[in-house]
Amino acid sequence: MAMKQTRSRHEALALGAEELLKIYRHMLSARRTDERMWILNRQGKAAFVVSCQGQEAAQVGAAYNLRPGHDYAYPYYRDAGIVMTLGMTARDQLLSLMGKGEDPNSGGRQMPGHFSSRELNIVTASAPIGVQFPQAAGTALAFKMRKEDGVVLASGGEASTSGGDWHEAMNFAGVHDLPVVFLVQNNVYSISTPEPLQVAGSIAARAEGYGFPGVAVDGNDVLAVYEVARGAVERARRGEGPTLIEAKTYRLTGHSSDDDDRRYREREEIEEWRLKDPIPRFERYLLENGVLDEEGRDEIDGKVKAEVKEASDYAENAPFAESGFALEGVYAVVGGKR
Amino acid sequence: MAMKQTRSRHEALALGAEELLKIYRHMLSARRTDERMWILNRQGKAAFVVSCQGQEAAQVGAAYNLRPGHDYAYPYYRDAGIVMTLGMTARDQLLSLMGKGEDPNSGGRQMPGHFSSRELNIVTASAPIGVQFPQAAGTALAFKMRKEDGVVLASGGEASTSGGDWHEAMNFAGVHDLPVVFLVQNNVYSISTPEPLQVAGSIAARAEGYGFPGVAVDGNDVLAVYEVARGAVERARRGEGPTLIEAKTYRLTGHSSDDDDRRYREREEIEEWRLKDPIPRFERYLLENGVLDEEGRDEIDGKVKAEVKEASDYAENAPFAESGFALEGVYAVVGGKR
Amino acid sequence: MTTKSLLQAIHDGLAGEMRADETVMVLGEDVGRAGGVFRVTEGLQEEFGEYRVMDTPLAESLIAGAAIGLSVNGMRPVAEIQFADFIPPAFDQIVSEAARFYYRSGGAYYVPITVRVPYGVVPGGALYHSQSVEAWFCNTPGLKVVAPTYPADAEGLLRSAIRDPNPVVFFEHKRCYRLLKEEVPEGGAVVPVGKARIHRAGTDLTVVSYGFVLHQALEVAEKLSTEHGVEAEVVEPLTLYPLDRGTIVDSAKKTGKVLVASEANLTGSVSAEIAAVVAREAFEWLDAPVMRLGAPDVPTAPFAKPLLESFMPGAEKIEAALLELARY
Amino acid sequence: MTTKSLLQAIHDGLAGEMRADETVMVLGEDVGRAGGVFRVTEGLQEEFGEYRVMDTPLAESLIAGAAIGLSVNGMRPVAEIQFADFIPPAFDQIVSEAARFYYRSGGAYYVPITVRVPYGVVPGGALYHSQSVEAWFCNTPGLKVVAPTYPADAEGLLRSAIRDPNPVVFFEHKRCYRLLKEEVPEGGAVVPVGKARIHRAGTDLTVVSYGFVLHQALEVAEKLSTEHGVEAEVVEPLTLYPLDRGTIVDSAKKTGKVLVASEANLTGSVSAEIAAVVAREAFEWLDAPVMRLGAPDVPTAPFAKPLLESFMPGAEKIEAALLELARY
Ligand SMILES: Cc1ncc(C[n+]2csc(CCOP(=O)(O)OP(=O)(O)O)c2C)c(N)n1
Ligand SMILES: Cc1ncc(C[n+]2csc(CCOP(=O)(O)OP(=O)(O)O)c2C)c(N)n1
Ligand SMILES: [Mg+2]
Ligand SMILES: [Mg+2]
Repeated sequence: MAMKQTRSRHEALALGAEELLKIYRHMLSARRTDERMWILNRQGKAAFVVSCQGQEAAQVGAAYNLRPGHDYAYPYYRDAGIVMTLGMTARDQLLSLMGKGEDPNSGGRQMPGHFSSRELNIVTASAPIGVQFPQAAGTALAFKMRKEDGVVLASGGEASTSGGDWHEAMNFAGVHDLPVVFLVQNNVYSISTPEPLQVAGSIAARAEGYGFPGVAVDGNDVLAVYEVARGAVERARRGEGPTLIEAKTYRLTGHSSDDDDRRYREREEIEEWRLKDPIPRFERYLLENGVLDEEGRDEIDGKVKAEVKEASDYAENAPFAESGFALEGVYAVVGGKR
Repeated sequence: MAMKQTRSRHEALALGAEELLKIYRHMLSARRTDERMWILNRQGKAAFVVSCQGQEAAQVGAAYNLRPGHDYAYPYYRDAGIVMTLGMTARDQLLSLMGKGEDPNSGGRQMPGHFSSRELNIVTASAPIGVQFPQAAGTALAFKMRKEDGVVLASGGEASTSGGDWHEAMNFAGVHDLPVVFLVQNNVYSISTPEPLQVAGSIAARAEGYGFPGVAVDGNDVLAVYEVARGAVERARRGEGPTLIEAKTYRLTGHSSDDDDRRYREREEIEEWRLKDPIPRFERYLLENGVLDEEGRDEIDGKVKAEVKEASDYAENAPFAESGFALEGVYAVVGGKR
Repeated sequence: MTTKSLLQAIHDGLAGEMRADETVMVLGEDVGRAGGVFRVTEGLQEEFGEYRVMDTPLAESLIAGAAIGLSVNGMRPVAEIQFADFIPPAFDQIVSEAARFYYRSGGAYYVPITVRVPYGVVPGGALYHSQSVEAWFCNTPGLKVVAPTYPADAEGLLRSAIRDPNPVVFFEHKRCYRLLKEEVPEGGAVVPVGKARIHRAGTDLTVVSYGFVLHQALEVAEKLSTEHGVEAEVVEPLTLYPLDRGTIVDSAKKTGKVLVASEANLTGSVSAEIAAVVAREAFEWLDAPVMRLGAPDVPTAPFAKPLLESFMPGAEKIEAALLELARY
Repeated sequence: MTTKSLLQAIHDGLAGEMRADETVMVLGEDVGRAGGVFRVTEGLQEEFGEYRVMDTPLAESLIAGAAIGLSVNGMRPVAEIQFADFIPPAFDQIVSEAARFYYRSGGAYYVPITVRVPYGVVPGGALYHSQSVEAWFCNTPGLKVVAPTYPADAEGLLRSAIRDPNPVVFFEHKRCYRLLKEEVPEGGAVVPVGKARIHRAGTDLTVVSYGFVLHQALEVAEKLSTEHGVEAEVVEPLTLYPLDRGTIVDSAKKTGKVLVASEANLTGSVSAEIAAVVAREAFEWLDAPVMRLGAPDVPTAPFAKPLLESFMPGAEKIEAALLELARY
């Protein structure tokens, strides 16, 4: 940073070392889990990977402001960083990757990346893009009707703003000042389609048209995202209404393990963005500010890797659900325990 | 007007007396036709009326800039002022009102107000709100692909901006700088629902988020609408892209002949807006500027009324389509004349 | 016991459930101050306030999607779609979302929402205020679809639908709203989702029908009885998905002759599924082919009255079909 | 004659029509630079440019709606929906708009668009990359729905669909894309919309099927012939709406025994309509009930492989059903 500051950025945000390290660890866990998934994919042990890599700052920075199990989250398929910040584990991710019976999202019914946890109020995610936004608005409305201070985080990629659902939800949230934070992770591509063919104008600028604040933020700077999201969550909690956050970031992997991104983007572009990788970047910040030293870093990384390795072994050895599981549980039972 | 101007407003717009009188006549024709419809409704001769009353300035002011049969129009059910400016007649309207075989919109298949004319490039209108916007964007794209200078006018009420289709079309039009003008007639109500429950923020302000101009205009001032729409149409014709126009206006009748608006709005509010009725207002302008005198006005009104009366008689006596017409024409014939 | 029209019964079902359970709420276009374009929700906003009876923006996907999100967070929303013809924008949220939450989350999330949908031909309604769209929703496991015709059934089924932990699409035939009144027990009859009703017992043939056509079928059945001594059993599915196959097939086995009649465009309608089930399950008992009556495969009822006549199935066609079956 | 896979045939059909008629164009998500997620449109953008092969925003209603508007203004667009599971947002534009323009305008406006829709189970696709959603579109007069399985049929039907003045929904089974190759005449076979195809003549029973299940049915038919001397006639509808009832019913009359098999959730599927038609029209000729096979009424194929197995109809079930019919 060129500007002189009397206090460090994290002090200005009232974030202590412990909290910084938690944030760091969430980011790292998401990353290492994802890396493991690609290994398993190459080993032929996992059919499909969809990655968070490059977007961990946007995800963890935003989710760190939520109260797990009280607030609600509507993540999208890249949001391992969000769900792991809220309490899902590497093991959960790897069980889902391999479609095992213990997969907390669906018991092996859904593809990986379709997060769900009733305990953590992570609402079962869909594949159809954008459907979560009206749902999130509804969930926020329930909080408002009961005069509770719950907040809803609804997340998606930049292409999730192109469909009607996003707009209908933005408008409704604006009409009723709902306690919802819209987080758009603009990672420049939607599969192969580059942003200029996807988004007219500016996503962040659209919020004004709905009468609430929109902020564009460097999505690879976890503290910047944290700050903006904190403001948004607090605003929502105070009953002042929604905020739209556009986190400008980049997808470091292909769209998924099925995608060959050489068809539509230059290697140089990826290399440029690798230099802005949010994890080394935050690491440098922590090192420079004396929150972490090389040794500490290696220790954390070692622990995270071990955890991921153990999770991976566990998942690999875990059983599939019994085959009858595919055919049951279509309807909730009337008069059931709910 | 408080401000002193060296030239009259119409001179500044390069509109001569003849053109002003055409505009006036279009507005009046739409109004008198509509009034006739309510009479027929009360006489039990017309089951359903949906009115343009109060919105003629917004409609005629915008449509007057189109080249009928070359440019395209996607009107909505109140847009009698648009389609009559483009060349549809009082007779057409009344034939449609009574569902007669000669109804040019549909031969009596559709409800009144669902305009259509292949010759005039008025694209067959639907009842589902908002569907016309993506269609209009597609029609504009065809012009752009062929490098033609055609322009598309897509019109709707303020509630037509609440659905996803409006947004998807705005975004697409912005991405490709399409030659389309979005005209939103904000008449404060969508059936019973008042604007504050329908629209968050500001409709006009939303255009900026899509990267093109949005203009709010007094929709009861025909010259103001004309000016803004002319700019928008010229911009589109030059290939510079879309414009959003929000015409602030008011619905002077109930939503339709089926609606009892006493359930949701005060009589005083309507009376206030009656004072801003666009037709007497334009009439005053023409009188004050010496374009029209009382006698001339009465003459025009007499002619228009006679035309409407004749149209009404014609429609009343016109036959229905043969009953088999309901059951045929579902599919266009392969290898047919098209 | 009170005597009510279908419209009143639905109104009372809503009001009753809202009084009994404060998580029950209503949302939709013009349901509040105006009390709905058909006046089904009249008076509810006065009683329950602007949030529990909420006028939404004109955005059907939002209405259904917000209902899902409300239900996930403790509410039991009843969403109104103003006309069946305007439900397509909500199709994704209903069919791909509401119907799938329970299964896809391995039973963790359930979606207790009800989506009320006025449907069917009314004179003057034309293309976009007349359609019978129920078939769109009857190929979606996870969803329940009901379509009661009589007041007591409607109030009872609405109460069951609201209490059901699954999403229920609730079809109301507009032309039946004020067609007749019927006694309805205080607090509503208990009418479970998933059970068909036999309106009229008979031994000679079976008519399976719902909506306005059911009323016509019942009239024709009486006529056949007096004029021809033919006794038709008239069965109303009440729940269109999943079907109460047992009741329908049992009746088919008893009479050996079946007509399925509804107002939907014939090809691809729910009648196809009913006919296919009967033809399969009651094959050995059938003395005649399973016949179907529906609207012709034409977009829908036209605006002009004289054109409209030629569109509806109508009592004569039902009578002719039943006589053909009887003589078979 | 060239030997082609289904995927190549569809690609060639598109390229051929685009070369022959400059109003033909392609639009959809990732159809341009990437050539589509299945590579169906590979190379087209290089040849025809960024407008005639357009990468659209992720907005299915816009894709279908813009296609309508393009067609009204002189173009013949072929819209791609990336997966059938993502077509619900476009439902309104397809079913309420494209299908209705011609009728509602009294024949003034027609909508010559084609909507390509990859559907069906592929391993690992799970809930939202596997569904067979064709029934949603088969209750809509004004629409045509086709679902070819073999390369030559697909290329021919695609060309017919593009030239058709009506909107056509064109289903392509993903698992059949590269399953086999077949000779296709240069310029494509002429395959009209609306005609079924008899793949295999037989006298003992009839199988009506399409998509991946058709391949299985044909295998089973061969097996039955060699192992049991039972000759199955295998009929592929090709056009699902409106159906070629004649060809199907004639086959039913000939054999007297019919199985309808597809991969869709059984209840409310297109198989219901086919079964209902056969049961009605061929009643006097039937020696056994019309049987149906489909996926169970469960949202759809799960992700985990072992769970997937229990979902698909499969060759054994087809064989069992046919043997049951044969012995009936
Ligand atoms: C309604 C719908 N249409 C198409 C798809 C197929 N699809 C899956 S992801 C994707 C791109 C999403 O891009 P973006 O929202 O930018 O998220 P990113 O993958 O870049 O994080 C598409 C087209 C889908 N899942 N849902
Ligand atoms: C998709 C859809 N939902 C609901 C309706 C029923 N409806 C017809 S007009 C209308 C209100 C439209 O209001 P607005 O767009 O403001 O136009 P206005 O009538 O005020 O001119 C509604 C809800 C409809 N036609 N289409
Ligand atoms: Mg993206
Ligand atoms: Mg309005």
